[in-house]
Amino acid sequence: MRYGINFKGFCIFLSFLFTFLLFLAIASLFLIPNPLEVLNALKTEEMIYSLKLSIITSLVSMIFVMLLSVPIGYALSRYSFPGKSVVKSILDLPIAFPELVLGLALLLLFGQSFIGKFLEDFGIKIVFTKLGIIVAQFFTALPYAVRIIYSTFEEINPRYELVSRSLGYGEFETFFNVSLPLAKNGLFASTIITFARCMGTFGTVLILAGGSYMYTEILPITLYLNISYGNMEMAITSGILLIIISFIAILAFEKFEGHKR
Amino acid sequence: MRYGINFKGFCIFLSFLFTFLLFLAIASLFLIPNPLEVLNALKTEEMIYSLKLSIITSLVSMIFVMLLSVPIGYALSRYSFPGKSVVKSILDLPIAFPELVLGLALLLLFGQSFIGKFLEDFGIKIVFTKLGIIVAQFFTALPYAVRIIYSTFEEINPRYELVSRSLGYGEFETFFNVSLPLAKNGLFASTIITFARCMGTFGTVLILAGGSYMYTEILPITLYLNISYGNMEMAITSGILLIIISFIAILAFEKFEGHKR
Amino acid sequence: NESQSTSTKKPFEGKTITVLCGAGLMKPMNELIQNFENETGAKINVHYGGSSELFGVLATTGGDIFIPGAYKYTEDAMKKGIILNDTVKNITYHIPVIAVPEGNPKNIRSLEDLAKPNVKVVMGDPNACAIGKVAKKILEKNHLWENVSKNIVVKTPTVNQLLIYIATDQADAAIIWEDMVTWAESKGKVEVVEIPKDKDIIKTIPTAVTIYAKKDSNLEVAKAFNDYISSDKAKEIWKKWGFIPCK
Amino acid sequence: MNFLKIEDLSIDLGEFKLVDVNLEVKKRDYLTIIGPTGSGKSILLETIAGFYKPEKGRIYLEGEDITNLPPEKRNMSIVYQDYVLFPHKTVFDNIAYGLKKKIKDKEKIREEVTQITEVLKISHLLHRKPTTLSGGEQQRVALARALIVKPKLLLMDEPFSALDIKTKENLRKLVKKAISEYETTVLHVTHDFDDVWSLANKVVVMKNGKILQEGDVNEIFYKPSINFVADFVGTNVLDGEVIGKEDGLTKIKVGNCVLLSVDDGEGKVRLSIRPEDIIISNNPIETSARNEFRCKVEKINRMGNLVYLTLNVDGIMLRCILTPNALYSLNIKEEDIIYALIKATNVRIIAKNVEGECRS
Amino acid sequence: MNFLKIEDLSIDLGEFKLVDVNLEVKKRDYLTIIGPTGSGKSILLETIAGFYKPEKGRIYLEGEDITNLPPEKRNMSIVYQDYVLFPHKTVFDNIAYGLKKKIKDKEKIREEVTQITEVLKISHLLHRKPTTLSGGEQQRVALARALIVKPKLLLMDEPFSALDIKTKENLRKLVKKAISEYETTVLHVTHDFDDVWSLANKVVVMKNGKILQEGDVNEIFYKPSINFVADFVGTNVLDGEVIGKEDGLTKIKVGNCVLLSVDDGEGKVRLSIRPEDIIISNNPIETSARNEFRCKVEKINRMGNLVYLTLNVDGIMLRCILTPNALYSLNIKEEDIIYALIKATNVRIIAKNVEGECRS
Ligand SMILES: Nc1ncnc2c1ncn2[C@@H]1O[C@H](COP(=O)(O)OP(=O)(O)OP(=O)(O)O)[C@@H](O)[C@H]1O
Ligand SMILES: Nc1ncnc2c1ncn2[C@@H]1O[C@H](COP(=O)(O)OP(=O)(O)OP(=O)(O)O)[C@@H](O)[C@H]1O
Ligand code: MOO
Ligand SMILES: [Mg+2]
Ligand SMILES: [Mg+2]
Repeated sequence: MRYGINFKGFCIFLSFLFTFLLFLAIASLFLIPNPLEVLNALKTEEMIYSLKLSIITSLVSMIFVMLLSVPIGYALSRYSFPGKSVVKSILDLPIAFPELVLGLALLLLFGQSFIGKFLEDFGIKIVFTKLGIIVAQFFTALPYAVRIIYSTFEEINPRYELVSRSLGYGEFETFFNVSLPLAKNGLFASTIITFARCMGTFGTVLILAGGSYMYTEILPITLYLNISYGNMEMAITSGILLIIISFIAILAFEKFEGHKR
Repeated sequence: MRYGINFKGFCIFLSFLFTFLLFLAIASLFLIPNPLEVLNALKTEEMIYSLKLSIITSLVSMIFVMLLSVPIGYALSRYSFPGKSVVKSILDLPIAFPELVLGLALLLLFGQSFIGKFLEDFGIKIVFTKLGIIVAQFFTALPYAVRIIYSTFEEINPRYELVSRSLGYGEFETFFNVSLPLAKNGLFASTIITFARCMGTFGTVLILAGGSYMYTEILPITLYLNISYGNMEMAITSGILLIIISFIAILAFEKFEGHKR
Repeated sequence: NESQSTSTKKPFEGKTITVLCGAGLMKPMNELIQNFENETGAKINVHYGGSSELFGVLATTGGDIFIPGAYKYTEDAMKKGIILNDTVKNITYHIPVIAVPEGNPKNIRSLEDLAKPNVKVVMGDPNACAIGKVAKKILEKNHLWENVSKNIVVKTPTVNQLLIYIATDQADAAIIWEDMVTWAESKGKVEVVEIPKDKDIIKTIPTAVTIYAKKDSNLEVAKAFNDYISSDKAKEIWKKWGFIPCK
Repeated sequence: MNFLKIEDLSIDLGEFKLVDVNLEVKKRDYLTIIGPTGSGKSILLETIAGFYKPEKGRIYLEGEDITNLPPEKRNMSIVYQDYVLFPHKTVFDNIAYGLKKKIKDKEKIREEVTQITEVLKISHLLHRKPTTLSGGEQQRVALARALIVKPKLLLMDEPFSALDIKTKENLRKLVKKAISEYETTVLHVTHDFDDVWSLANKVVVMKNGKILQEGDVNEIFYKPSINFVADFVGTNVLDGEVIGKEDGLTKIKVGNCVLLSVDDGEGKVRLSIRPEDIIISNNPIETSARNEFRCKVEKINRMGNLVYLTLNVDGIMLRCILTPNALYSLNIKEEDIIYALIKATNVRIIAKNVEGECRS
Repeated sequence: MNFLKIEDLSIDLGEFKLVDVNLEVKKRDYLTIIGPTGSGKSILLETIAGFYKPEKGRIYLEGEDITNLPPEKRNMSIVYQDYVLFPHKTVFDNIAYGLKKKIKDKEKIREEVTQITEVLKISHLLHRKPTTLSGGEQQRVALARALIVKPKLLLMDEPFSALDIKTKENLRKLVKKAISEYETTVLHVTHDFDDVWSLANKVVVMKNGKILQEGDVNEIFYKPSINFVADFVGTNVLDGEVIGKEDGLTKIKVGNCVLLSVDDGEGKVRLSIRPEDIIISNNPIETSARNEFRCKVEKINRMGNLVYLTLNVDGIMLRCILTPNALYSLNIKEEDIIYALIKATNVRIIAKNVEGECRS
């Protein structure tokens, strides 16, 4: 009995310890600025612009990431095709990139390359534009989502899918009606990670979208810009805003997840 | 039938499309520098130092992350305690931080705060040291690992654990013998993500450990420092090195995972 | 006191100070630090970074010596009262030049050429980084700001981006610090177009001791280091790495 | 002292409740738990094993209160209805799992596993992973895993349901041998009355989370205490009234007939007569069987290797079981008139002072 | 034309192989598949449903080659041994799932679900998630899900194994009714011979991935073609030699006895006699049954509501089944001498020209 309680206690203790450390670290950010100035900073046009742009681009990127990582994760888990483990490794790879490198790689891909030129002919400009923010966030977050969703699908017994198909549903419908809902936990995890990752993407966006004041300015860039301006209040405020928004979003997700079970 | 093939084809097509795009992006990085100079850059003392330090710190951080995220993920999934969804949200939160912000927060926590002083009294210095690299990587990667492992444990039927316990194994032993091996897929996913994330951590390390030449210099920092004084060859070389090492590590993991099933 | 009682023992043995230094100064700074350590026995922790990152670190948790990429940051820090004002010293000149991609496809020869149609110019954000502010002033001084503005495709918060964009052909020209492009130029990634002295605005890179040195009782070492890197002896090293030391 | 004692055990799972379960089991008892599907049998087992924490009530094992003891201290093994084999371990490791905790000698473990798997005929599967096994194979592996540790109390939830008759019979023999050898006490949930007849000395009938009746096998099958149990175990239930005594036997009037029973009773009573205890003949016979009735064969149903007759005794319907050979030698067809004989010892009074139906 | 035709079907799963399975099923056939555990019954069903791709062989449904058709085009429902209910859907949605694909009218769907769940007695569970259901409840939900779409071919893998006898009987009736109403053809894997007797018109016996025998119910149980099947279905198997004819019946010498059979044969033959077809009497009787033997009761085993006698007929051992009532009225004890009667129609020649044992 003692043994058991100790293990449980140990695990919960660790959870609280790290939550506490993180909380302290985050809280100390909140203590730097003067609350009044934070309020003022919040009201600036720049901050409002940046906040809006951050949320919108993150949501859009999140949607695209989820739309794409689900079929990719499914294909990697259910079908076998030559070169699969290389494909999996390449898809995982950008996780290991400092954002600067990923940004650079995307810049080369969508900049003056044939792909970039091709897209530009269709009026699609990625480099130094808002679209670039989304592309940057998308490529930064996609690998995480794919990896998580892949390993979730691996856990699902294919017999569920067979039953659905023998009841008349095609592969595609079965995927929607059965595989996807069964992957719920993994989808939640990857949605949370994707959204959070998109909110926090900095270096990739900076290189690909440029980081222009009040144009491609998302919260992490506001933060950096304001540090550069020597405007610490404003910088920390955008950091705090980022934290609060993310916290609310994540908490909402977590509550929603808790509800569904 | 056609329908089925289309869905399968569609999923596989998407996988290949994105693999191809990423591959192109990565490949174009390889085309920037002159191969001879890459070789020369590889042989410099700085590059070798940075490479070694990157691999060592990433491995150490990965081990610590896994050691901690497993009990934390387990506690979050198996036990209920007050404030659980807040704890979960706080643990997810750093994913949303630009590395710069996380670095600042950790700097505040381990720098001049009472915790920093307390640790320093024991001779443990984190700020601007190699230990700082590990701490930075650890806090950057931990949230991903916790989230993935948590959602993996959620999928495991607790009856397996009961059977193990009724066969005489305590909670702790059951965890090792049953819960952990059953969580294999999720553990793989989080190990890969953790290692890759540690390899790529830049901003957090830069702020907490400082980008000291040949001291706290890991590959992303080599890259940054060299761009800063215009040495593109050396910068890209460290990027390429980072990519190659990560690719080999991930491929090895993937192969190993494939083997185990 | 003790450290001076034995002549063989180096004066600052066992002391450690932290230097926050612009990443662009890395090469000469590494050499200088090595020399200083050998002479004095002090241990120098150097933390390279972009000027604004360094400023952020300094403002939140400190550091003993502050050497940003441009005087502006030292000025900001002085306003915050975290610099010992009497220790501020200029080390080297910081010279803006025009950088163009390899082969100079748009044939940029002068500042005026930046205003030609179809030239894509990337600029530092005048509010965000020192090079941006200087570039704007140079253009204003030459009455080109309005016309060049139309050609600016992006204003970047960091100077590194300018180099990256030029080196990867994303833009046709940028105004950037000369010392940043020496390496890239020698590798044929970019070409440099000098700005005539009369049209240019030359800046300086300063060093200063911070109030944190006082707090950590590292003042003595910090001051010694501060003096050392701006000394005549150090100037040779700065020159060696392509910088032009201040008189 | 009772080996296992359950006192007022209650559990609330929202839609379903276990209500005030009381149970006493002696050492070496073999208790089968029967009841319709969804009656709470599995939940009762899992609660005893320590999976659910009861809201109320206590569980004692050998006099010790184990209500709050963790599962690993209870010395019980559980065989699950859906096997719950460890998918990441080979069959060998699944079976050896519990043993490895107790003894360290690898040779000894291998020996014991080899022994039990040979008896269960699964020794050719030892290197396989459970996911590739057939239903019956998995069930035997689960059984081996539970038996090998020689638990004090063995909890089995329909352990033979996925097996063919031959294997089932063999396993019954094996379990019987094993438990008598190791002095194991067994709680066995089953839907197969053959399990009850061939293994159990005690039976518990559950419905809707309650224990309806508890007793030895004959009690349950011959003297079901309420209609539901009677119906469930398939006996004939008749309502009648005691009208006197005759030679020490109780005289009971049912409809227009009079039945004699060895059981005592008075007033309105309810009777149970098992269908396999009704003896059929073509002509009236003088025997020691005191109850003899002339009746009409209403219906003949062939079911497997048995024949079910529905007999009409002056308006009272009785179910009766025969083998095809008996049917043949009696040469009975539907609508025939035959004679049914019921021994007074087989007419059991299962309820006294009955008012109307006592459906549970 | 055959409704379902399987030709030379082979599958290799490494450790296990299905080898050259040939099977023909007519429309409205009810085929039960029996065989020891691990014989490949479930895999055969899953292959027909389209889960495994065969290595060799073809499957035809109504003349059309469906070997490469995806499962959703096959018009079959499968009821799994371990239910495989969708854990994320309520019971209602699980059942309505297949229907929703076919009809859009919500009212109609609700009606049909209500109807089938009332019959299956699971209408109180409609709003629940399957994870909280008992084994039997899950099984009925799985059954409802498969039945409601009225498939052309219904594949059931031990669909009643987790049910109590009462529920099982009710479900058999229901399935019988449903299939005759919808003209469904059924393949039903079972371990319960009662399923075979009460539902099937055809039986297939499998072992080690091969089909050993196929035929109608009586053929399998009365004329098992090889010893394994005989043993598996529990019949008596005797080896003898034809010594001539008498009144159109074949005279067979078994040991020291002579048996008469309606079947033709010559030379060495093997006979099957079902234990429930042996008629017992205390005294020799003159009947139409031409085989009468004096024998000794070696052993009496009570098993459930049946009694198994082992009879010694001049050294030949015969198993015989009685009900307790018959045992009582005959008043038989072990070691008694009795008379066994076997009709010539119940002595079946199951193999001709036998040399030694033909163990499969
Ligand atoms: N977690 C739960 N929440 C709500 N109801 C539950 C839960 N688990 C089980 N039940 C319900 O409790 C009842 C009893 O379940 P249990 O599994 O004990 O039945 P059982 O007697 O074993 O039946 P079977 O013979 O079919 O296995 C069932 O009606 C089931 O639906
Ligand atoms: N993926 C697989 N790889 C190897 N062997 C397998 C695989 N799946 C099943 N088997 C083996 O095939 C054999 C037949 O399995 P199947 O499930 O068809 O048996 P079954 O006849 O249904 O038995 P039961 O009556 O016990 O359910 C078993 O011995 C099983 O171990
Ligand atoms: O030297 Mo800086 O890097 O101007 O910002
Ligand atoms: Mg149950
Ligand atoms: Mg099976």
